[in-house]
Amino acid sequence: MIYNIPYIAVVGLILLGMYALVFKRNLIKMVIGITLIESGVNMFLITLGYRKESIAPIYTSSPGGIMSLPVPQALTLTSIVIGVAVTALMLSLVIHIYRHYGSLDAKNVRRLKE
Amino acid sequence: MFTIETGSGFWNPIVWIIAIIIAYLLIYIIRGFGKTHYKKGTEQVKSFLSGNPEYEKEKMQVKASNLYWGFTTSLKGLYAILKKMHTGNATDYVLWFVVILAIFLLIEVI
Amino acid sequence: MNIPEYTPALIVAIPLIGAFLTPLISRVHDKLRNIFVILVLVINASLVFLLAYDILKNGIQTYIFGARNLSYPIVRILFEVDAMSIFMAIISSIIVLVAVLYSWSFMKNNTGLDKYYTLILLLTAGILGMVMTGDMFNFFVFLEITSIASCALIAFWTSQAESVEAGFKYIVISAMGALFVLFAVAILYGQYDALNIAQLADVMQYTFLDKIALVLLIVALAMKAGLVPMHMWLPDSYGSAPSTISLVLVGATLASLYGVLRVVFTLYGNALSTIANFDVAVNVFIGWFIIALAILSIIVGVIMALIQTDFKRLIAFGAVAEIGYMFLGIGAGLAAAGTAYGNVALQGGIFHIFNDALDVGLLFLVAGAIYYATKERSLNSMGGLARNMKFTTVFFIIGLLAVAGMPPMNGFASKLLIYESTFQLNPILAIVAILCSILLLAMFVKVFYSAFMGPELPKFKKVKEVPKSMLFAMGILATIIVIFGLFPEIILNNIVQPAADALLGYSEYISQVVAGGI
Amino acid sequence: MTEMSKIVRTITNIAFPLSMIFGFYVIAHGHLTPGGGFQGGAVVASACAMVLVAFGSKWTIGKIKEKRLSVLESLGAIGFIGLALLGLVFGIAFFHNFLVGSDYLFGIIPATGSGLADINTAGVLPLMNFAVGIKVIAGLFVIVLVMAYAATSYKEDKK
Repeated sequence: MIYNIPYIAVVGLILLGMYALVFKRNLIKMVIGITLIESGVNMFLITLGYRKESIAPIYTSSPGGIMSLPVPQALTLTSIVIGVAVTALMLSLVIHIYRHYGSLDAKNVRRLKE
Repeated sequence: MFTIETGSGFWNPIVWIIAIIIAYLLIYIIRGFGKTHYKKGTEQVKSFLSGNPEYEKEKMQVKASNLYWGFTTSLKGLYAILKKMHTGNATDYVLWFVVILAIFLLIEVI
Repeated sequence: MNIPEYTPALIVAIPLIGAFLTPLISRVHDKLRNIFVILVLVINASLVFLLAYDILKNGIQTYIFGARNLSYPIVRILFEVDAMSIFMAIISSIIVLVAVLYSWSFMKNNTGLDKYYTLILLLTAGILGMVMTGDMFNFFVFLEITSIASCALIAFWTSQAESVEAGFKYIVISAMGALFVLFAVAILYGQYDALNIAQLADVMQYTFLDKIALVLLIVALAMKAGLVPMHMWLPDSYGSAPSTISLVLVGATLASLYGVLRVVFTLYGNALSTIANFDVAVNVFIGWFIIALAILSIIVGVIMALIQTDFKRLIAFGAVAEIGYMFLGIGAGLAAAGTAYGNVALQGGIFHIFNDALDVGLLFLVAGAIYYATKERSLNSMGGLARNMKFTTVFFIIGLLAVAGMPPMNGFASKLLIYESTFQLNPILAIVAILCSILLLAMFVKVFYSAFMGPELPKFKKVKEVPKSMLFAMGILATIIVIFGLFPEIILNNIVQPAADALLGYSEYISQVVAGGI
Repeated sequence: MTEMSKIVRTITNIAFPLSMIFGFYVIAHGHLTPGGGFQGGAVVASACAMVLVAFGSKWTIGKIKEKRLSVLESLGAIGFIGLALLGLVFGIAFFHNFLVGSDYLFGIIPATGSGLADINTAGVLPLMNFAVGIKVIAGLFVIVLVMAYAATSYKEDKK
């Protein structure tokens, strides 16, 4: 059971992110929702690479013993880097939207419809 | 080189082009039977609007949103639904994704 | 003729290097930068064509990054280019080249063009990487590169509120979609300890988790391809971006469509064809689900397009309908996998990918030309433009006939394949498809009438034909459309048929990487 | 953003060099310890962001031109891909690590297993880390700088 807690947290984070995306109308909160989903997925990747009682995969003066898998950590790093770019882009667009519309409510930001 | 087989039929653009050329020839021949006493710059050229005076040319242009008026009016109910669907709200876009994901999961997993 | 084995890597590396050299060259001279970008893309396109020639002759090419041979277990990133990948690469390299030629005059008066060209080259690298990679995680990375670059390009005219809004909607949708793709990749990785598509396909068991991963991948990628009812971002972003970007975005959308194809036919190809659920095979389920959404796309696309007044938004809804046709062909190919007409449907769907990119792309360029000449977006305030813009009118007629599937343009050839094969699957599908094709024609006739026909409006008296570079770019697309329409068999047999065979022959794809696989 | 109080500015002056050094340490030891180009670059960029917060965006944009940072970012990216291409030229494949085992820079192959680290290892990886580090420093800093400047100028426009 105790080993399932990270997976429960993953699902919880993703659901929370989806909740923020679907039900929150503030654009900043939508950005937060995306980052929540992202952290959920990253956590899932990290959890996949962990083995019981393993140490970080660094050879430099390591105490020995089994190491956790480094590949998911590399994947997570890549995903974090991409996430930074996406978040920065979204926030700068939010700044522009606020300039044009004077509001951050998704209900008001819909000149394009029908 | 030109023919594609579809399994139950075929398509050849050259045959089609020959048919079009023949059709245009026929049209040209039929046009030759037409009346020849057409004169430019007389009353003949003016359009007939049940005796009403003709508007300026710019006002005669039917605007794009008035085209297919009959079609859009008869499908008013459908358009009301579709317009309601396209809210333009970013959260609704995500909602549609979640809905389709849920439906597909149900179909696929069960 | 032998081409170097590292050509696949160069095809992605050259646009990347070009992208980062562009800001430096831009400081020297503006014209030099434009020439440089065009040169980079021409070199890249010729490499793509050389690689295509090689692949169609000698079969699948793999390229391993960082080493000569694969060591097991596979941790290296590799590119695996088969006929389908190179088919998509040809489409996107043509599209991007045309878009850049068109930008020369179209974007001339804008500032920040160094960033514009950098982003276009990045987008090219992303699209080409997406279609050529043989690694699921790498696919995700290129997907994100594509979405970030295209989002920044959609919002390029930041002074217009609509562009920024469309950019935000696009990035929300694509960031979320990409994260779900990553989630699915993680599920697959957790089960099979592999990221390589071929290796994953070899060991795929189709367990419960695999089903979830399949659903996540298909739905997320279908959303990025613009399938109804997840299409709403598409008219927004196509309609508000600069015309050249709309054209390149068509390529990005089609790359996502390629993702769906790759996942269904290659990654899950082995699993779907061997495992039957109840008494109906699983691929029939998925095929019919895709068909249902595709029919919905076609109907909603044309019906919504009929009432649009914004020129580019109208074309964008037309593009939604076109995407529906492609998915119809693909879904029919999946639902009737193994039969003769199933193969024809798949061929039709794949052929239509190329035709859609050309036709819709040409229409977007025409819309851009009208915007350039008149600064008008709304169809309501246009009229009589044919008098002053003769070439543009001709190009619009060609695009109109092609997109509506009128013979003898290229759109007809692919649509005929789809009609005839879906008729054998279920006649109703073919009837709906043909009816909607007529509506498509009707809606573009409306555009033709209201924009080009009618009396000359006084405010357009001084309108001139667009500059030569824009006409040249439109001319390229129009020429390809006419050639494809006149010689459909050559295209079908030489490019489309190998692509369809590559999709169906998943075992060959797998055996390239996994020695002794199925 | 406007200038903050003198206390904040003084502390920033003290903390800025330290965090810069730490960031460069993380970049330089990317092939030995956790971290690398991106992480170290993020540390350095956050140090720069601290200066931005303490001294205000107008002062900072007067000191550092946004265009220079863009050029730096391009150089970092070109360095990364250029190193990958050199792998093709000198080695056998794109991204091939051609420096490992050679007598030049970073060429030593360390013994397998746990032990003390040697910085003169790992071939092109440290060089790539430097390239990525430059790109990330410039990229992240330019994002923060432009955002802060845009927000400030918007406020002034409204006034």
